[in-house]
Amino acid sequence: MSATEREAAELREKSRMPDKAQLAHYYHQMLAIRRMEEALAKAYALRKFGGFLHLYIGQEAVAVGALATLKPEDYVIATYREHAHAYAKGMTAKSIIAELFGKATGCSQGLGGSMHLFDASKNFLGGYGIVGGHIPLAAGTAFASKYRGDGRVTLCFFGDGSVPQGAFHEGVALAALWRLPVVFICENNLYSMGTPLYRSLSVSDVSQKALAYGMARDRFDGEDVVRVHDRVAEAVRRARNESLPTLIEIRTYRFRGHSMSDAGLYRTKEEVEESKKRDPITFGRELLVRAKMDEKDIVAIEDKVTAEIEEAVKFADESPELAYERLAEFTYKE
Amino acid sequence: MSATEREAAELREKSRMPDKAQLAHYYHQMLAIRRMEEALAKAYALRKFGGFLHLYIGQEAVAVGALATLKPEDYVIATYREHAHAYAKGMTAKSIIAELFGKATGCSQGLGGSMHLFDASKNFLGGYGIVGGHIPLAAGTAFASKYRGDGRVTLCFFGDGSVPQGAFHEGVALAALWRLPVVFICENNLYSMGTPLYRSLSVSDVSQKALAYGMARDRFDGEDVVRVHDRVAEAVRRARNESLPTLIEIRTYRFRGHSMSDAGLYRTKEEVEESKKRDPITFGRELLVRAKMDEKDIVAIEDKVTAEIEEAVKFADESPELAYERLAEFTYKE
Amino acid sequence: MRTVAFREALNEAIAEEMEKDDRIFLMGEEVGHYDGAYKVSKGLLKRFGERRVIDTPIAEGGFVGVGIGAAMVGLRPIIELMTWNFSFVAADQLINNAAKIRQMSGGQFTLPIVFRGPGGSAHMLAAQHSQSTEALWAHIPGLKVVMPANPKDAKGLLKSAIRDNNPIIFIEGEVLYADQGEIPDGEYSIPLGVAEVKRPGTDITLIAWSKMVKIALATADALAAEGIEAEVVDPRTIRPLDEELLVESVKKTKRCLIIEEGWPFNGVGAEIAYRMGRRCFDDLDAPVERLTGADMPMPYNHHLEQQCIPDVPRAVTAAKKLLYLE
Amino acid sequence: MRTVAFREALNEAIAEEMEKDDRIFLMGEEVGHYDGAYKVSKGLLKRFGERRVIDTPIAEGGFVGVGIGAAMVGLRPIIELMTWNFSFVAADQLINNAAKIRQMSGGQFTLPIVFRGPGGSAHMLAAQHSQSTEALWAHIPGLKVVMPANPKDAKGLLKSAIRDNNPIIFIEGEVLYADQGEIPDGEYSIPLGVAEVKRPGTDITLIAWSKMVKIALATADALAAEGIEAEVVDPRTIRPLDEELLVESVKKTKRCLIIEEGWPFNGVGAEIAYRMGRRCFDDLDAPVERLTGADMPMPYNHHLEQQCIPDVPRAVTAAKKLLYLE
Ligand SMILES: Cc1ncc(C[n+]2csc(CCOP(=O)(O)OP(=O)(O)O)c2C)c(N)n1
Ligand SMILES: Cc1ncc(C[n+]2csc(CCOP(=O)(O)OP(=O)(O)O)c2C)c(N)n1
Ligand SMILES: [Mg+2]
Ligand SMILES: [Mg+2]
Repeated sequence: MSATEREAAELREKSRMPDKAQLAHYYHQMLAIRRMEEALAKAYALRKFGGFLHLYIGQEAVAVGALATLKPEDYVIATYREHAHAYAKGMTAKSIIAELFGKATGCSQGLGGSMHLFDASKNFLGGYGIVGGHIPLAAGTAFASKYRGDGRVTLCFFGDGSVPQGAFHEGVALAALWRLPVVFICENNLYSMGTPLYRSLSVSDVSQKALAYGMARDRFDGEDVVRVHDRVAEAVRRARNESLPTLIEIRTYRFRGHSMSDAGLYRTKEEVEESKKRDPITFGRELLVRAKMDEKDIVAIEDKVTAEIEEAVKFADESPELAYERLAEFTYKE
Repeated sequence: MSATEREAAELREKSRMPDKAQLAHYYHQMLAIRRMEEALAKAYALRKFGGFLHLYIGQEAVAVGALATLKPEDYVIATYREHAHAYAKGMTAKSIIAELFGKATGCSQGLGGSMHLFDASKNFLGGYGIVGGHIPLAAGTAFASKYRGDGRVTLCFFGDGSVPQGAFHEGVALAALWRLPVVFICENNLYSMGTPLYRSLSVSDVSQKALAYGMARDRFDGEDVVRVHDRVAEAVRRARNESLPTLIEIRTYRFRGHSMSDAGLYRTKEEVEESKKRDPITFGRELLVRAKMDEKDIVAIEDKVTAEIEEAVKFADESPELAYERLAEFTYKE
Repeated sequence: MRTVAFREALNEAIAEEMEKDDRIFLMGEEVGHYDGAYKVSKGLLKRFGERRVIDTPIAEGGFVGVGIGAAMVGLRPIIELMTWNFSFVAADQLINNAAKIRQMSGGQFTLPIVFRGPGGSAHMLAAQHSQSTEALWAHIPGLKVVMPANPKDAKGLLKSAIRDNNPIIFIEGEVLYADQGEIPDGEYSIPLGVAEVKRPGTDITLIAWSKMVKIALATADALAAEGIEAEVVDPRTIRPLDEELLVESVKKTKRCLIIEEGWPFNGVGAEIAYRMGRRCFDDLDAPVERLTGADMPMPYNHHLEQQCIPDVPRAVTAAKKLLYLE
Repeated sequence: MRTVAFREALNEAIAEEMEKDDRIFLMGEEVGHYDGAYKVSKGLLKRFGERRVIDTPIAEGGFVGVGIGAAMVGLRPIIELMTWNFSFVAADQLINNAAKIRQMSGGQFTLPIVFRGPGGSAHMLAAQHSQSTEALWAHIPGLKVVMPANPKDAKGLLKSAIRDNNPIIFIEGEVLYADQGEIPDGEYSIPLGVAEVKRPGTDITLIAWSKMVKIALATADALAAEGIEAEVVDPRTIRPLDEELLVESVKKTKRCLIIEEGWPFNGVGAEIAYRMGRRCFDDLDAPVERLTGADMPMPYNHHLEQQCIPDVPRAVTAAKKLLYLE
């Protein structure tokens, strides 16, 4: 590399590095998601609610970095492991925690729960419980955007486990065929429940699937929120400007079990501990330090997050439940 | 190319060229399939039977060449366009035509019809009417072979139209993951009903799908029965000896409509006529001529075929139908 | 009044609604360039263009899902299944997404979407291509199930279905497409959930829908020749079911025969029979009876096939048995 | 007699049959290395090895199809669906292949295959994870549907299912897995299609299966405290249905309440009610009644959820109403 080349690269790197406010925003979001889920885990242990609870802890940089590329009118759709995506799309911890507590003030009025967060006003199109089943829906919202010419982009999140599903194939293939403005993001955390990648996919590189569809692809590690943002931004740009889909594989790791009932015997303690060295939140804080944010300003963010989550839990605790009499109206629209 | 190289190539070419008896066998089979289907078309026009009738005319070299690679104990499974595969697997024109006539002497006792030919004794595992739905079954029979270590190979035929189906993806992916002894043969006749390939697949090279599964692949034109045999033989060998699946795309063309009710307005007359210049049966006869078979021996084959089909039609005509009272026993096994 | 074929009536309904509302599009296999496998969409591609009449690959789960996604964000898709036999590959989309998204989202997302296509047996199409699926879909809360019996109902009901804000399963009898019938000249629609007395009578109620209405009417004719006045009631919409009109008829005639093409076990007729048995317990002079399709996969052979589908002779016999005349 | 949990009873059935017959294998998501999502297959991988206990990717349509193909050529697969909620992505395989191949092939291929897994609601799993699917599968000729209510039935019925030569839908109540119950010490099996009187009585018949049997028994207890003797009959196999034993009971008690967790429209209870209404027309003192799950997708909120599932107080009320006591 020549001196000028190096200089240019550094410049690029710098211009790529977001400003302090943006980094603070990332940090706030990632930390709020982490604290929110920790609060949820605690409440679950106290039996404040039941059902499945799938924590996103360890993967926060993916949702936060990816969703930072979007405009408010863009669509996001995700799996049952979607607390983070909901929050990063602008939904409040209040409406999310209240939903998990089954309250009428929850984003889905307590009817959806952890796996089915929805917010029409934020264009968050929901969390879905059938592995792969929401992928064709993402092609559908992107189809609608193209149909209307509204310039919106759809971001669709799913796990490595949904790649073997027929719905993945059909949804992605239609998006490629019809050149729909959608970005498919596979959060490859190396396991689907207790099944390691090599027992569910014959080719471990998920992004390679894009070759079969003649689709743009990308693949990278997801612990750096800035990297996630920049790489996803490229795909979002491709969707928005060229109406072309992209398949992105982001390698990540969940620190906790698949759900609260998972003993996690399929991974070694060492593997999990090793992965924690790449904690996206530690890294996010490090970025603030590197950007020379004062320690006390960082702590201020952290305090704000603590207060935000505490307040949200209180709000959820004190919220009412929906009356059974009102239920029927949710099945059919008059 | 040096002289020795050229000599070696010629030798290879020669050793590749089957003997006269084998060529005669191919020609017999292809012609019998053609005549059988022509007889069926005629009977259909005379309303001797109803339902859908999907003719294979134009594609005969594929089924005949491919199935010639198999041992009797190997499994074959196909779509609703499967008269040829049934015949080439050793089923008689009698049992096939009788089936289409709905007779008790038909291979499926008149319960399956054109789309559901079955013959357990020939290891012909059926024709299926749901596009793509039989592909996982092929993975299943191959799974059974591997489970038992019986050394059998499964050949699975399907059209280009089934590639977008989820069942294709799931069946092929499992075969790749579990290294099953199966050969997936996509008979790409460029259309699924009235839909040309480019409106159903974003990548016109179907064999490219194999990349996504890390699977061996092949792709070639299917009008030459010898080529089909040799290339499929390679995949069968891979399945039998290495227990590895292959995805083969064979380019072909159906001379007739999708089914009898199809007016075929989506293809130009020129295109259809042009394709008939690559009639596998003309080519099969040509191979006999080149192999210096006497014209009268060739005609003898043709006469034999005519007699075979006439006799089969007569047999089917005169066969009885199943009694309604016996039907229930076919729903459940006691 | 004009006389049109069943398929034309459907075509008119789609065209008229598409004309008025750009949010409506038609999507499915062969709906465009091929003019529809059963020609229901004939001319629509030419008229509305490729943006609004969209040919799909053979991927029902995929494009049913695309329709659901599009409906969530405000479009009003009409999704054609080439036949309902192929809907099972999209069952998860219909059951777990279409039927549930409104409820799971706390009412935030409604799904104005019609899934339509031919259903029931035709002629020697064998087991995989001869299925009546209404009983399955009607089991699912969140879905509505509509099954017109003649051109007038077909057009009127399809218009209501397209304007409805819920996912609709619209099943067209495959053998009805060529049927001719009178339809009103101007704009009209028929509300969902409203049954119709197709022929008034006093002695026995025959309940039938879709192509079985023809069997019921012919049965009524045959019975009339013997002095028995059968009332033929067509629910038209399976779900929501117009229970009141059915009850009214059965309370009047005191006898009820349900004629349905589908399989018996947990069929639509079971639900109707249960409801009639319950609501008309003190009125019935005989138990509610059902004449259903045979309890087996459809055989290919034509004679066997015909014996698996309710027909007039068997319906007449069943009716007479109910009247203790046989 | 030994006391074992429902899941252990199932585990024993699988293990004992696998021990005897090498053609049997167990396949599904997490059945092997994870010991089963609900631990039904605990220890089986260790005992039988990876050849016979096979973990799959999340591709139900794919591995259900693999099972069908393997069964066609002589193996005897047990396919675990992690829950029946996920079976809809495999609906086409179950309906169009498993149920029809025997008939379409003119009886040449039989399918000795068991599809099993947990069904019904559990606790705040919301709409996509709380479904009773028995009504759907029982509609399909070619399939059998089995739903044990206690450990003894679970083991005995699963053994029969594994030995049966037809495709079996075997649905295990998700909330029953931890239930303890006595089972015979030695080898035994319970034939499919045979109902059982779970508690004899004279005044009213309560028909219930799977987890609803517990509700029915508790209801009978509550009624007994008021001097009403309810007979609880568990069909155990939904299809084929032991109609005779149900009829016998209803003819005796003259009153029938069906308690089912599933949705009402075309539910299994509709079929049973129709049959009882027909067979016991002259015996019934009141119309057959049903207490079913609410006609809506399951809500997440716990209190709402509980109100959507039949419970003892509502069953008692319904029973008394039938006895004209309320
Ligand atoms: C069709 C279907 N099959 C099975 C399940 C059960 N299940 C829920 S999550 C899960 C694992 C999914 O793993 P992955 O897609 O990698 O996502 P992750 O949980 O790692 O985020 C399974 C098997 C389901 N929900 N849907
Ligand atoms: C799931 C499903 N959808 C639709 C159909 C209707 N259909 C039957 S054949 C066919 C076209 C299939 O084309 P292709 O796979 O290329 O096979 P080819 O007919 O060319 O041999 C269609 C759409 C079906 N049988 N199954
Ligand atoms: Mg994962
Ligand atoms: Mg084709």
